Amino acid sequence: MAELTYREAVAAGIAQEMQRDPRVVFLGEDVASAGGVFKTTEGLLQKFGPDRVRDTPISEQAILGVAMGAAMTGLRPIAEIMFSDFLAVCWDMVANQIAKTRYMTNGQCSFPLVIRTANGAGFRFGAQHSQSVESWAMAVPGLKVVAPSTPADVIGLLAAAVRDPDPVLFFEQKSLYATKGEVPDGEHVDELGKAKVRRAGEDVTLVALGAMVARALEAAERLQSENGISATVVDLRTLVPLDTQTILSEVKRTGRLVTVEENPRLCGWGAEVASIVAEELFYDLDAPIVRVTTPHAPLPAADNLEDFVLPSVEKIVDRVRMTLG
Amino acid sequence: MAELTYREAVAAGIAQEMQRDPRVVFLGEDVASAGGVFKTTEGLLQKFGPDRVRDTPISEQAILGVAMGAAMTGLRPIAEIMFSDFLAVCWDMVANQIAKTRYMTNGQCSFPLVIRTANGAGFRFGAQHSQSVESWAMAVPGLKVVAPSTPADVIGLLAAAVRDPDPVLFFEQKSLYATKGEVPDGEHVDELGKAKVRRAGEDVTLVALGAMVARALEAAERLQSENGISATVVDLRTLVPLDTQTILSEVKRTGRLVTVEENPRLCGWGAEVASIVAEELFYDLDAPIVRVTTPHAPLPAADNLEDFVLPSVEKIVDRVRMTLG
Amino acid sequence: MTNPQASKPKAEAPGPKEDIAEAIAPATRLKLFRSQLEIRYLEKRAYDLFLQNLVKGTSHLALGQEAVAAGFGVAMRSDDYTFCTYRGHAHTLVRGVSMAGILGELMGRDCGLTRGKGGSMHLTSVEHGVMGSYAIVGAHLPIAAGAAWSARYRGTEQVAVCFFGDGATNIGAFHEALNLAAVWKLPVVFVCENNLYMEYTSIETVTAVAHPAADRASAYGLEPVLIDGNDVEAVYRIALQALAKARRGEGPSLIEAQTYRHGGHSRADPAKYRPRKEVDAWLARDPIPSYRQRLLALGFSESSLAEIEQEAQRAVDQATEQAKASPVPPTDIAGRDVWASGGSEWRN
Amino acid sequence: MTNPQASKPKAEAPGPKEDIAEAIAPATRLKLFRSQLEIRYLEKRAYDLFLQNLVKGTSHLALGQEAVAAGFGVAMRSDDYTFCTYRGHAHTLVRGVSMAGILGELMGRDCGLTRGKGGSMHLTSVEHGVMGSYAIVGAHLPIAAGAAWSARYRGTEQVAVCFFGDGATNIGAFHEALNLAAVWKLPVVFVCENNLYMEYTSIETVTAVAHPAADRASAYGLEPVLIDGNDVEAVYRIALQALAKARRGEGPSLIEAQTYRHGGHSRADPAKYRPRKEVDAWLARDPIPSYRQRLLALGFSESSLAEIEQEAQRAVDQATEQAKASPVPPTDIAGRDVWASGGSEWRN
Ligand SMILES: Cc1ncc(C[n+]2csc(CCOP(=O)(O)OP(=O)(O)O)c2C)c(N)n1
Ligand SMILES: Cc1ncc(C[n+]2csc(CCOP(=O)(O)OP(=O)(O)O)c2C)c(N)n1
Ligand SMILES: [Mg+2]
Ligand SMILES: [Mg+2]
Repeated sequence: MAELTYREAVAAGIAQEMQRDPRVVFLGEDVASAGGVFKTTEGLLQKFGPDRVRDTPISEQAILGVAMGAAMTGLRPIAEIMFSDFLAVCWDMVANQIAKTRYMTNGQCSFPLVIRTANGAGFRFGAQHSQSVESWAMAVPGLKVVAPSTPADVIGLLAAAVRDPDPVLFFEQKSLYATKGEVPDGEHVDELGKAKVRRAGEDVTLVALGAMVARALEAAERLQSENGISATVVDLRTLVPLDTQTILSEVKRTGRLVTVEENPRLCGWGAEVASIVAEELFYDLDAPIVRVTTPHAPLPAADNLEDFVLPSVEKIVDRVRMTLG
Repeated sequence: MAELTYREAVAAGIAQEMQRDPRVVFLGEDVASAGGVFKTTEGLLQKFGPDRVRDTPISEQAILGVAMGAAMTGLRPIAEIMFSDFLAVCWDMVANQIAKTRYMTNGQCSFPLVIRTANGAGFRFGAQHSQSVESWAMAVPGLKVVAPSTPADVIGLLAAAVRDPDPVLFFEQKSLYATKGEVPDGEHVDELGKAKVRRAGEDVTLVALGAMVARALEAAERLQSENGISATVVDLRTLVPLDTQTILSEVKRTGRLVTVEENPRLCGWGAEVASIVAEELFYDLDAPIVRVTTPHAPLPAADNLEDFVLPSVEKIVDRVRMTLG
Repeated sequence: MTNPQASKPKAEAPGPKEDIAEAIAPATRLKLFRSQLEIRYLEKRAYDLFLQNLVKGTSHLALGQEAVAAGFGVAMRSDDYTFCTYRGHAHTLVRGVSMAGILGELMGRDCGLTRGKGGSMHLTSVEHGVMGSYAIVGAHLPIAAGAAWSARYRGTEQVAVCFFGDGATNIGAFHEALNLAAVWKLPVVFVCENNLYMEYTSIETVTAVAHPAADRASAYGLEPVLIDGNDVEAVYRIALQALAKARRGEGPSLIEAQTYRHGGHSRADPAKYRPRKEVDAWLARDPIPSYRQRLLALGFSESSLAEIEQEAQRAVDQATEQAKASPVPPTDIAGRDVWASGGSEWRN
Repeated sequence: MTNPQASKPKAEAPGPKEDIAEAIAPATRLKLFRSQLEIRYLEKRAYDLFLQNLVKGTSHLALGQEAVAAGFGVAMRSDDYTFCTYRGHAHTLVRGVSMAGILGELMGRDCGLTRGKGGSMHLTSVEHGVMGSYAIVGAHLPIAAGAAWSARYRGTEQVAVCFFGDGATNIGAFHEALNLAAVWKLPVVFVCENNLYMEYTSIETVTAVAHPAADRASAYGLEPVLIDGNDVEAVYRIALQALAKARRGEGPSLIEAQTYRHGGHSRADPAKYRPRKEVDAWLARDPIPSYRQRLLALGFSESSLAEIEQEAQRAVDQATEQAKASPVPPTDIAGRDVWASGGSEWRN
């Protein structure tokens, strides 16, 4: 077991897959010579050469269009969209082209491609560089959606995404890039569509994603020590396919659900999870379903304001306490 | 009271507002000389001249960018995006620029603009021309979201949208264009953020939008006559601001909620409504919350396939019956 | 009909043009003739079927523009890629796709190319290199560039040919695709069919330059290429040139073919926005009768041409019957093929 | 220093250029000098504050590029509109915006232009015509065109000036904005500051033409304009021309100003990807010392220039103190101004 940062795990995961499969190519802005603006792709150009690791112009529609065309003709591209906010400038490629063309062609074409992107807040970058938009992707049929919370998951889920025959949106939470964690030695491949119970508890289930997993865990510790409340924490890891089995079995056991979402409130993934639980576990619930989200507003840049709006450990703790009356 | 089609109501609504306020200008593809590809804007060029009614190139980013720049400097533009699917090609303008700039500038700029678009299925146009994407807009803080279901609401809500100081996404359900309805004589202005109870009932609340309102009403009639089930039908009319008062009071009264959504399942507006009700009316609910949606898949083109996937009156009736055990 | 001759059809304004070259083989000429006829008859049939309410949804015909698809179709290698628009029946057919597959798709029948799932705007036949029809203007230009990138990476010498309209030259994806394809020297041929109109609006009223594609070529370091898109041999020659250039690794081409659609934008459109004189002038330049004339002048026999006409018509008739006889697709396929697994499950 | 002279600085490659013209008034020259200095000192201070961990988030300095903002700032009418990028401190300052408002914004203080809500990438001061700074490359080009449309519609003769980088010329929004502005003949001036790099990648490696803006002008029916962006008077003159043209109703201009940033792309970037020789060559062409030299040669006194330098420095010092003294914004503003009502409610 080596310890890597989440940032290093990105390059390690890409390298593992490029090594294995010559069809894997990688493109994006500043990803080759510069090693990525988040330094997530350092060394890849040196290792795999300029035919496989390519800098592009600032042309997000072209980046994803080219990835799509390459995927449908035999390659397995990984495309980087520098900040997830910029998915908006190429949303047609994501939502209308890549997501739908397999279906529209009745399965004649495959789109084994991965779109990696830096997601989320925490750097005081303001409203156009801090969004969590994984729910945008979840709302579009035909996309798989992944959001790892640990370095090991970065490698394992990235490998699974690259090997998956369908298009995967891979959300790297930028506030996690500097975090460290153990990663398995040798090749590491995980599975899409499996949530992980990061902490087992009895009284309430917290369902979280990305950077919110650590906060949910910290909240759970506080609840335990301060209130004797025992919380399960589920790390969703993938939104599509959604591991409803794990969600339902944990919520059934605990009778209570709190989602912890970095995204703004309306139509976030937590709403979907809530609607599933409200339908399928109606008779097992002991309390209202609660969602902790960023307020439904753009993100402010100033440090105190940004900290104020994101779901904090305090906020999570408070809301869970309320749920338990 | 005159009878107009939903289609005619669009031109009538735009004309009413252009007549009233010289700051209102209108632009889009084929909207001027041709009167719109759905014939929703016929006669406007003749009435208001080429300075106020403008054909554009196929440049959706420019259409919305120009509308935004004009709005922030004193005009009140109405921009047409021909099919709502094409919002994807200008999603950055919608989600990152228009929605956020008031907030980012601490209120220095206002964006009194309306983006009209033809939304939804029913014409066998296939996956890239049939989507219901109002939930995409709902997920973005800073946008108001309107989706009328009758000709009168087209005029009244369009007028309210044009007069609103904030950006409004105005979804015209294209399957409704040919439908007819009474509209008030003289100037007609409605209010954003108010749902309407289209049918009052006691046993279950159906919450619907756009073209699904008529289906929910038909389902309610069938339930009444075939099963003696009395259903309330709420027409949301606006998603943002969301009339939670009406939703909550109706669901509280009936104890049951079924949403009827044309959009694909994941993260649809019904999920948000469900999550609100699951939190705030937990102790008033008598049955699981059920969502009737289009399956989470792209839309097929063939007529029998398209009919098969859209929420039908039968499907709604079935699901409501199940809810009532 | 003997010596090849280095013709330079670049930057040629459309106009009557006789004896453009002698180098095209007789068999190829007949192919060019046949291909145009097949498109013409198939599209006319599609229109008839629409009038009979058998074509559901929309459809966008290319009547009058046959020469572009035909010229390229005959020039392309069988493993080259085609990317087309909603107005893509012609470009699909010329790659050898079955007429019944096309008509069946328009009619929403099970024999359709995608069993009715895609519809008329999304004709696709990967086994024939038709990598899809795209209904959002401009999107397929970068996608075609990607296929070209892949071909070069895999060392196959395949070329991607991407057809689009004049209106598509004003959308952002056009710009991004052209620049990237030029910088990466990709084997892709961008073919702009300038039929003077977008949907109902004339291109000149919304475009800053007279030739929406050719006048932009220099912005991507490319040579301007403007051809008579109603002259099937001019199209064929330029296609050969551009394909060869791409195969030699010399990068993309951007070709503007001037042409005209005889009918409306889509089945809903009576096309009244076009001046009668303009329509008449272009009808007089119909690519098919003029090519027939030329072939006769070149010594092809009336009977050989008539035979081709009859064969093409028979093929369309047969395909029509086949498509009419096909059932509608079973509804269970509506939930299939979202994923490579064949299904559409989003949960476990 | 007397007679105006019809200079034609178009299509001039950068290079040393003496006595470019005699027409600029002494007071204007001093303004151009002062404006550049204010930018320089302010941006240097921003960098110091970042080193002291007082500037939070990111920031993108334009050290070395001062002449472009200064030349335009002095040439613009007070009611003209500015649209700039994340690298927009300079363009904001030259419109008369307070230094404390800018530094405060960078530091996340309540005195910031948007009280910390926008941050360094979104400086805005509507009262000074600064209609925002946009952090998604290319987006503000169509927005600026819209402001220009509005100005013309309202009959105000205002012009919108839109600044962006070389990298922005490859994104779709650039293309759409330029075409629409040209077709509608809008009073907008597009200013591309070509500093040779995007973030860490050199523009020439990803662009099909040598001059990413100038070589594209003809694609929009515009004249190519290439100027030395380190020569503040060249910038000033071209700005006057383009603004006048726009006000006369003759439509947009696209100007490529060649320049260089002295530092990295953003505060995180040591800019090691640039060859030392290239950096040195451009440092030797620093717009400020060279303009100082020119002013001395033109007869301005050393003391008059030194006084301006001192004043500029003092202004920056004062603004720094003011911003440091400002409290952080109250957290309740985080929920304000989503809507014109002042609030952020999405439900009733
Ligand atoms: C992004 C986008 N905007 C608008 C449309 C609607 N639309 C479909 S075809 C068309 C006209 C296209 O004109 P052109 O590119 O000249 O092709 P043609 O139809 O003439 O072959 C338009 C505006 C679309 N499909 N996609
Ligand atoms: C659409 C989009 N893609 C990528 C980025 C990330 N990004 C920010 S600045 C920048 C480089 C811009 O280069 P240029 O236009 O030359 O301007 P400069 O920074 O040199 O002033 C990039 C790639 C972005 N903000 N928006
Ligand atoms: Mg056309
Ligand atoms: Mg630059």
